[in-house]
Amino acid sequence: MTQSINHLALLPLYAAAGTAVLVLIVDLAVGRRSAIFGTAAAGALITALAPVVASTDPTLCVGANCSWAAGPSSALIAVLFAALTLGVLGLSTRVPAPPGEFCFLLTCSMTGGVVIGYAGDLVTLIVGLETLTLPLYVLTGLRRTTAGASSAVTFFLVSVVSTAIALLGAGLLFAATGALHLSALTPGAGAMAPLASVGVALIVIGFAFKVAAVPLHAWAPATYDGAPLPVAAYLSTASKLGGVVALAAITSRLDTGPLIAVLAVLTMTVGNLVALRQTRMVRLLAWSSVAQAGYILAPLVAGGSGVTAALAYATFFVALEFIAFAVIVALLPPDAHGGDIASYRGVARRSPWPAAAFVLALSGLAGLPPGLAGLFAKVTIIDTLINTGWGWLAGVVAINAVIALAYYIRTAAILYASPPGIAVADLRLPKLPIRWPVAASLIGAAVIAVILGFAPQLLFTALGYTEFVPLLSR
Amino acid sequence: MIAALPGVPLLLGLLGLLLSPADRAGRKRAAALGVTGAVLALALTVFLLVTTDDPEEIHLDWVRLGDLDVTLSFSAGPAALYVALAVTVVALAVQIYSIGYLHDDPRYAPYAAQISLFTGAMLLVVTAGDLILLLVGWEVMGVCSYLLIGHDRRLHEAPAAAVKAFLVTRVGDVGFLLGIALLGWSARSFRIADVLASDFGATTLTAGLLLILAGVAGKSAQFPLHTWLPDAMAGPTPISALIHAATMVAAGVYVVFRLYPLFAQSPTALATLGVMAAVTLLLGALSAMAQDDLKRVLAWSTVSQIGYMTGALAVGSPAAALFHLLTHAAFKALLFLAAGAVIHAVGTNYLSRMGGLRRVMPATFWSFVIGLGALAGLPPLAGFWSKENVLVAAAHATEGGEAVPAWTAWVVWIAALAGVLITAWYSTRLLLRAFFGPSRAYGPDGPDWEVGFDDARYDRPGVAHDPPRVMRWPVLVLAVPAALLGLAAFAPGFRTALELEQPHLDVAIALPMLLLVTGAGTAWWLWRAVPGADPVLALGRVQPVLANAFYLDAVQDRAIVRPVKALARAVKWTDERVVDGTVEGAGKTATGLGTLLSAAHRAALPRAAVAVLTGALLLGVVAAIYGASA
Amino acid sequence: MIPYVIAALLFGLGVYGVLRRRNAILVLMAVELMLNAVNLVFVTADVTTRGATHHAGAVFTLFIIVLAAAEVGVGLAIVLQYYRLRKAVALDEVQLEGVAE
Amino acid sequence: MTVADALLLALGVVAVGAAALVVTSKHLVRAGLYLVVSLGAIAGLYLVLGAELVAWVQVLVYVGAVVVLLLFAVMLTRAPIGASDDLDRPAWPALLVGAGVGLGLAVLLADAFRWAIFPLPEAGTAGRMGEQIFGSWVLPFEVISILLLSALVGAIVLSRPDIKGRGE
Amino acid sequence: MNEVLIAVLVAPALGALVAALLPERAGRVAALVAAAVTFLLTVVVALPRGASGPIVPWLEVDHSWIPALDVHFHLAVDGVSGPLVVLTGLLTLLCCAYTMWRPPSGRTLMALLLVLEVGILGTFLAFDLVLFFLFFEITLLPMYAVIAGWGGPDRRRAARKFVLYTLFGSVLLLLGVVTVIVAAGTADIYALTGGLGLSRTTQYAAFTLFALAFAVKAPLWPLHTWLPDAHTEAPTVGSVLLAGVLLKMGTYGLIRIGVGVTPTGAAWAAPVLAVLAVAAIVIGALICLRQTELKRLIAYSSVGHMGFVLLGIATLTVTGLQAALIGNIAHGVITGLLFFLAGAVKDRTHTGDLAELGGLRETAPRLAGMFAFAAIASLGLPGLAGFWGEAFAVVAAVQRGGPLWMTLAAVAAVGGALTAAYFLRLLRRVTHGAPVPVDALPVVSRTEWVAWAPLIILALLLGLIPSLVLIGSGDPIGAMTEALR
Repeated sequence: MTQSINHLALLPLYAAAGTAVLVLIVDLAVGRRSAIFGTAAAGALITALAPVVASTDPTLCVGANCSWAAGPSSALIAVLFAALTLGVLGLSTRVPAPPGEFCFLLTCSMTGGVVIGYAGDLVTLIVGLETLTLPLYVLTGLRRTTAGASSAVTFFLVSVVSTAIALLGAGLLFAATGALHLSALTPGAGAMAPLASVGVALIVIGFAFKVAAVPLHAWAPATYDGAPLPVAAYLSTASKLGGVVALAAITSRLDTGPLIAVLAVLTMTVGNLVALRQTRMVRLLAWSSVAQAGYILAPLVAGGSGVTAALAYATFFVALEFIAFAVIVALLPPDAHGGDIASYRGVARRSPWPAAAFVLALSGLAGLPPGLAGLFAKVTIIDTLINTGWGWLAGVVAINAVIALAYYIRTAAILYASPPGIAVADLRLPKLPIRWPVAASLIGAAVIAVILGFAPQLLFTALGYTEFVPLLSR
Repeated sequence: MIAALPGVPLLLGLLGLLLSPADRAGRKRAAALGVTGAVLALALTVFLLVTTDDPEEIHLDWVRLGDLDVTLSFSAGPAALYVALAVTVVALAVQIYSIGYLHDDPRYAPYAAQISLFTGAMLLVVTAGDLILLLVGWEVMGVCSYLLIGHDRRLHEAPAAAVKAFLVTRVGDVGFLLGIALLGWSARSFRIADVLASDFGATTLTAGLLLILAGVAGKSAQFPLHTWLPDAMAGPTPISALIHAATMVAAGVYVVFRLYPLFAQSPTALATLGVMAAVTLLLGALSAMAQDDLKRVLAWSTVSQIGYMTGALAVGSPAAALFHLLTHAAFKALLFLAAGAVIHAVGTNYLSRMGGLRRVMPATFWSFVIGLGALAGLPPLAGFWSKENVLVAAAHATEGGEAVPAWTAWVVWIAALAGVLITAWYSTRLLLRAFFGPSRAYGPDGPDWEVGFDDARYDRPGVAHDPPRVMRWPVLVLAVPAALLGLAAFAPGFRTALELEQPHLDVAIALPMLLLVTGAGTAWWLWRAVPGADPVLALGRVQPVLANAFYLDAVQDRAIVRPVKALARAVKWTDERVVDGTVEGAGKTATGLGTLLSAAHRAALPRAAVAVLTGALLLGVVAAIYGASA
Repeated sequence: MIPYVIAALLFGLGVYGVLRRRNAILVLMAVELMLNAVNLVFVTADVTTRGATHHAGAVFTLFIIVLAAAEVGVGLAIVLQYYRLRKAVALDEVQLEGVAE
Repeated sequence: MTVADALLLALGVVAVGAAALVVTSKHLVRAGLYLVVSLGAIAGLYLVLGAELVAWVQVLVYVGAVVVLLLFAVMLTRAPIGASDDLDRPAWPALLVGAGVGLGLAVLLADAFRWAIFPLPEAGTAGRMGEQIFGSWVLPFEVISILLLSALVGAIVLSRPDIKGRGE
Repeated sequence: MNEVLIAVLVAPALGALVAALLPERAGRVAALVAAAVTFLLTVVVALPRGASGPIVPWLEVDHSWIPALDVHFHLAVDGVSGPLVVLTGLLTLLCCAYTMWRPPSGRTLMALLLVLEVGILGTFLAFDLVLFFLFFEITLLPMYAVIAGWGGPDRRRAARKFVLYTLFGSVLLLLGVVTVIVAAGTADIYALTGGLGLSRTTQYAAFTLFALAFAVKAPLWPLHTWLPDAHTEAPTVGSVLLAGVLLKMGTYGLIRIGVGVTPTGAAWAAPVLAVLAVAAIVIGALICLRQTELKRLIAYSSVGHMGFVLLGIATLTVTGLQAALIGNIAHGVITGLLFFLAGAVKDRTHTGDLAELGGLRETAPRLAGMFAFAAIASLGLPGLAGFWGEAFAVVAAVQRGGPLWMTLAAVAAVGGALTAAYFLRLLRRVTHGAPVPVDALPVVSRTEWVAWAPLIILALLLGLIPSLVLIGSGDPIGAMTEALR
């Protein structure tokens, strides 16, 4: 009973894994930094294109259940992972690591991400998720400082524990229903019902760790702050996206509404409230991304009908969050790391364009114009929540948006404020050259965010969401 | 054509406001504009009076709100035109008079413009054929009154008086607006012709009319909204003559006259009006007895005289009211302008600082004699005829059979008779104190010129003398109607215009004449008995009560002003502490929660592990229960 | 049923160990206990259920073992790096907030 | 109670008992050795349950590799060989949560399966398992190879202090 | 011709972009030109045209934009929105002209004003619920930037309060909008007008959300407390736009969406709304009586005036709604003027404390004259613009009849008297009294004339010819309230 393999369908996986291997070979054979980065970037680009041309037929099937099954959003997810990897590569001009290993680990992680999007069974899903995460432990620990090591330890331990929880959940679910393929997942029957529901809950909790949902979030700020900035950018975008996709795979098939609702409410509220009190830039972004995870989780309460919204929101979010991190990378002096928010005072005068991009990102994260992408993201999830009868959760999201604006706007305003005692007009800051890969990433991300802002339908179409369907009125 | 009557002065007034206030040329231009406006208005009025026999009417659509039409309607019957004539004549006199009176005032230009505006607004009230349009004129008058009262920058009580005048009338206007709204809505139209023709329910009608009466009381200084008028004397004297004696205060009377067909259907409204009139009449007269300020005597007498007009309306004789309105406009404008001349000459308002002016200011003295005589109702001066009409109408109404209840007529009649007595008394006192006896201008410490009591003057007055020509002529011109207007009652054209009855002198005039003589005689006797002393001292302990006008100002202050201020303070406190406090509190709570939560995260890794696993455990338990129940 | 209970107890002990232990290596050991408990569940489930695929639980177990091995490898590397920098392996000192650079 | 049950019970007692010692022992090295015992007992359980290959892999990978790694780590971090008192932190939260998880799961599973008797399946020999893995689970197998590779590279990057990033 | 609707949004947006990119001097000129062009376009847009039916707009464009969210780029203009559109164009132009010759950073400020204009115009023109919400939101951040960048000493706090409070309102709007869309299956405002197809409960829920959202923006007591802080700290042009048109988005929304889309809900909540509106009138006036800061006082007066507008809306009669419309415009013109003048007074005396002001009619007679004019217009003098809205809100309440509405009408009218009280107190403090020294600028500069004269003329003109505003509004409003009759 050998499985038939449709290699055309597996193209994205081949591209991603091939990139990783190729990077390793180039590192060994050539060893030049530019060659390695070039290879990785080209590979990521090809990986980004692969899902577009790949066949969407499922393959590696056992009966009706397939391990590799392209859903409506699989291609988009793969593209996103590849694009984020590309962007992070662009930001990584100053990463304190051997380039070969760095690029290899990053592309390995990308491979994991691509797999998650297509995974058709729990084994593949969890292995993919681990492939996404495991290289990140290493990348986080790349800064050989106490903070770096601490953050790696934190990330690693919490991650391992949550993996164990997820695995236990999978085990219980398997014990209760005997199913490992996503398409075969069913809620347990009879005496097995509690077992199955605990299993599902544990899987959700274990995956929720990846998106840094409260109460599984504590690692995130410390880890982001300790990791090199590009890695932090990757963690808060790609890693989070992986978690969302994995969660969506489960929640779209099994009813987890109340659990997700609890997680979502806790996540957005705690994230926003704590973010109010942050004084360091990276930590602020970290907490804000915790809160954003709450918004992403929210539409998942609606099960299958919420997946599109969650993925759409996640897409808007990663674009904007990436811009924010890219701006920090662009604005930083060579030896600083994140730094106090106060140290960004008046930066807009020195670097108007990155500052403008930062405003775009933060306003988008807050869900306000000019960050139209963020606005539509919020509209999308509120649309879905109300459409599926979760009005109260929409209310919580709305209130949280208000709290969130408080710190977003404070942070954005700092960039335009004058330092104490100096009039803005007299402010003379040294010009900082921005390296071209950083600039390219930033511009690319900003262009994407703007395009998505004005034409969000592009994204919705990619997610297979072409027409608004009111559910309640029926 | 009618529309131009208010339109021209309004336009010229607006133009005048644009003039630069400071420079010399601006002053000339301002004077020219002001006088031109008044002359044009007067010419138009005369032209209309002469040429039109039928009431001229104009209807233009103005604006439509929902199913309510507001129209630009003008209508001017002969009666309205006579009122307009009074207005324009007095306005012209005042404009000319002011050129001299304010000859060294740097803010003359806006002053003149505001008079023009006022004239236009008053003419608008007179000619308006739509309640909303009438309201426009009504309120613009109020604003002009406010601006002009507060004109004198050195008089520290002037701004307060201006505010008071506007606010008290505005309180009345609350009722006026509501009344108009009620009547207009019930009639589905604001056109006066439609409103008069429409059929109201008794309750609606009475409610609407009572509300309108509130506005009338405010504008015409009727009890209990009369308190502003004496204070309004802080304005320049020509303004007192025009606005606070001759025209604006009579506008209330005119409005009741205009809506009289409605009032005639509502005995309750008429009874209210009657009681109001009686109280005001006596209150004004009594208060006038004890004032030391020349202008305040005249102001209280105005209050009292308007009481006669409203009384006449209450007892069913709008014609008498209108007639008295016209004569009063003449003699009271005369009195004020003459008083202005006195004040201009001696530099003080206080009777206790005058005396003996008869010799140095003969023209002014004779003007005063005519004006006061008319005021007291001395035959054959104008006031005699018009007041006689009121008394006759009241006496007639006491016999019943009219719309108004007989008891109201009795009240009005008795009050009016008492008023004759008192008016004669204080008129005599005024004349004697100001023009007879020795001069009291020099106190023990030399000339007693007090800055701040001669409005509109920036240099010390010299020796008292008759006013310059530009001020004298208006006074003299006004003396003519003050003396002779009463005889117009014998002119048939005038009589039919006002629907006045043929005057007939019979025994009924004996009683008022007797009272008049008694009043004047008593005053004279008291003055003679103790030379140099104020006759009012004879009243003893009643005198301060009268001088303070029964302390109604204090009552108003305690009962309304202070509570409102206290309420405002409380509301502001609530708004800042409770309403805004809630908002700020919400923000603070969020920040506090954030601090708390971030403190909770300032911990070592194991705490995180505990949190993760505890969370998993709890959520797992919940899920188990949920799964079991599902 | 007996293996399930054993697995449950093992997992509980693992949790206890993770929370109780201060030494990073001991914590890793406790994590291994948790993973083994999971494995036991899977293997037992092969017996108690008849899934669509035979021996799926056992296969999953194999994957988990490999996964665990990989994680232990990387994890120990991280712990060792931490040790090199801090000369300690006590997790209490790993602060989540306010790390001074 | 069948023989299998008795075996399961006995091995289970050993596994749990050793595990308890792992998490309570005051000797670092001894804890490692107890772990070996516990894992070995679990391997025994796998055998009884018919998962032959899994049992052998367990012995090879866990006992052979993982534990050895752990013990090396103990040595590399220069941990004391004898008893040490600073290994633990206050017990009550751990006890509470640990007991809660353990007992909760036990109750849950026990409630689900009661005393149902299940026939033991045919033994999962290496051949059958291989068939399974390469028949049904090719994809995760491929992916996990990438995972292992990255773990390898990662461990090397972290462990070799001589590889320094150029940016620093 | 319909494309003018798009042009009217594109012109200021382009202007802002160009102004931001060009150097200071050229940027200002570009911004001013853009503002002028936009104003002309708004006039073109809002020229009354004969419409073929009661709810057929004068101009309309409709393109599908985001099918997944059922968002259409649907713009239209009719008699309800037309005057507001022109007012927006005018005030922005005046503010830009005012900023033109005032350093520093005028370019950025003007660019922000133009962005604000895009949002405001969009709000008035949008005929798709989501689009409306989007434009509603566009105004938030630019206004924040205007306050926080060019405001007074406590500007940050005030700006933050403004933006958070109003965002609170607009998220409620989003909830309401989505509730309606989900229930009705369309976001087209014209299709929804009359509340067709919405169940009673949906309407109640949606109207509650709408009312709260717009009440924050309008603002309606007790949701007003952001306004005084924002006005006190905002720069002159910020205050002018804020009071002049930004608040109108709230009342316009309440008419167009609150009443138009959910009439049953509106009818259900009308008494509450009316009571709050009257409370706002009286409370606003009382607070003004005790207020000691010039701009704060004017801000609180806005609370009172908007109370009249909301009272008009709450009556749900055509008269009341039309009164609300003209009240909107009048308040925009007059309060805009007042803020300009208050800014000028503060420029010259460097204080806004009423206790420290006085005698302006001697030191700066022109300014004092205009100030008095604006104050008198604001207190609702008949013949000036402010009268119609206030008087006819009262008339409309009388029209509703019954003890409640009669009481409300009476209290509102008393509130009108109180309004007079505090404005006269203000004039007494500022223009009368002992003079305080003023700066070297007692004369009114040409820039100021340019900015103020149109408003003065409009205040008079609208008072004399209210039909300018109301001419095309009867039919659409009639259609909105159709469901209530």
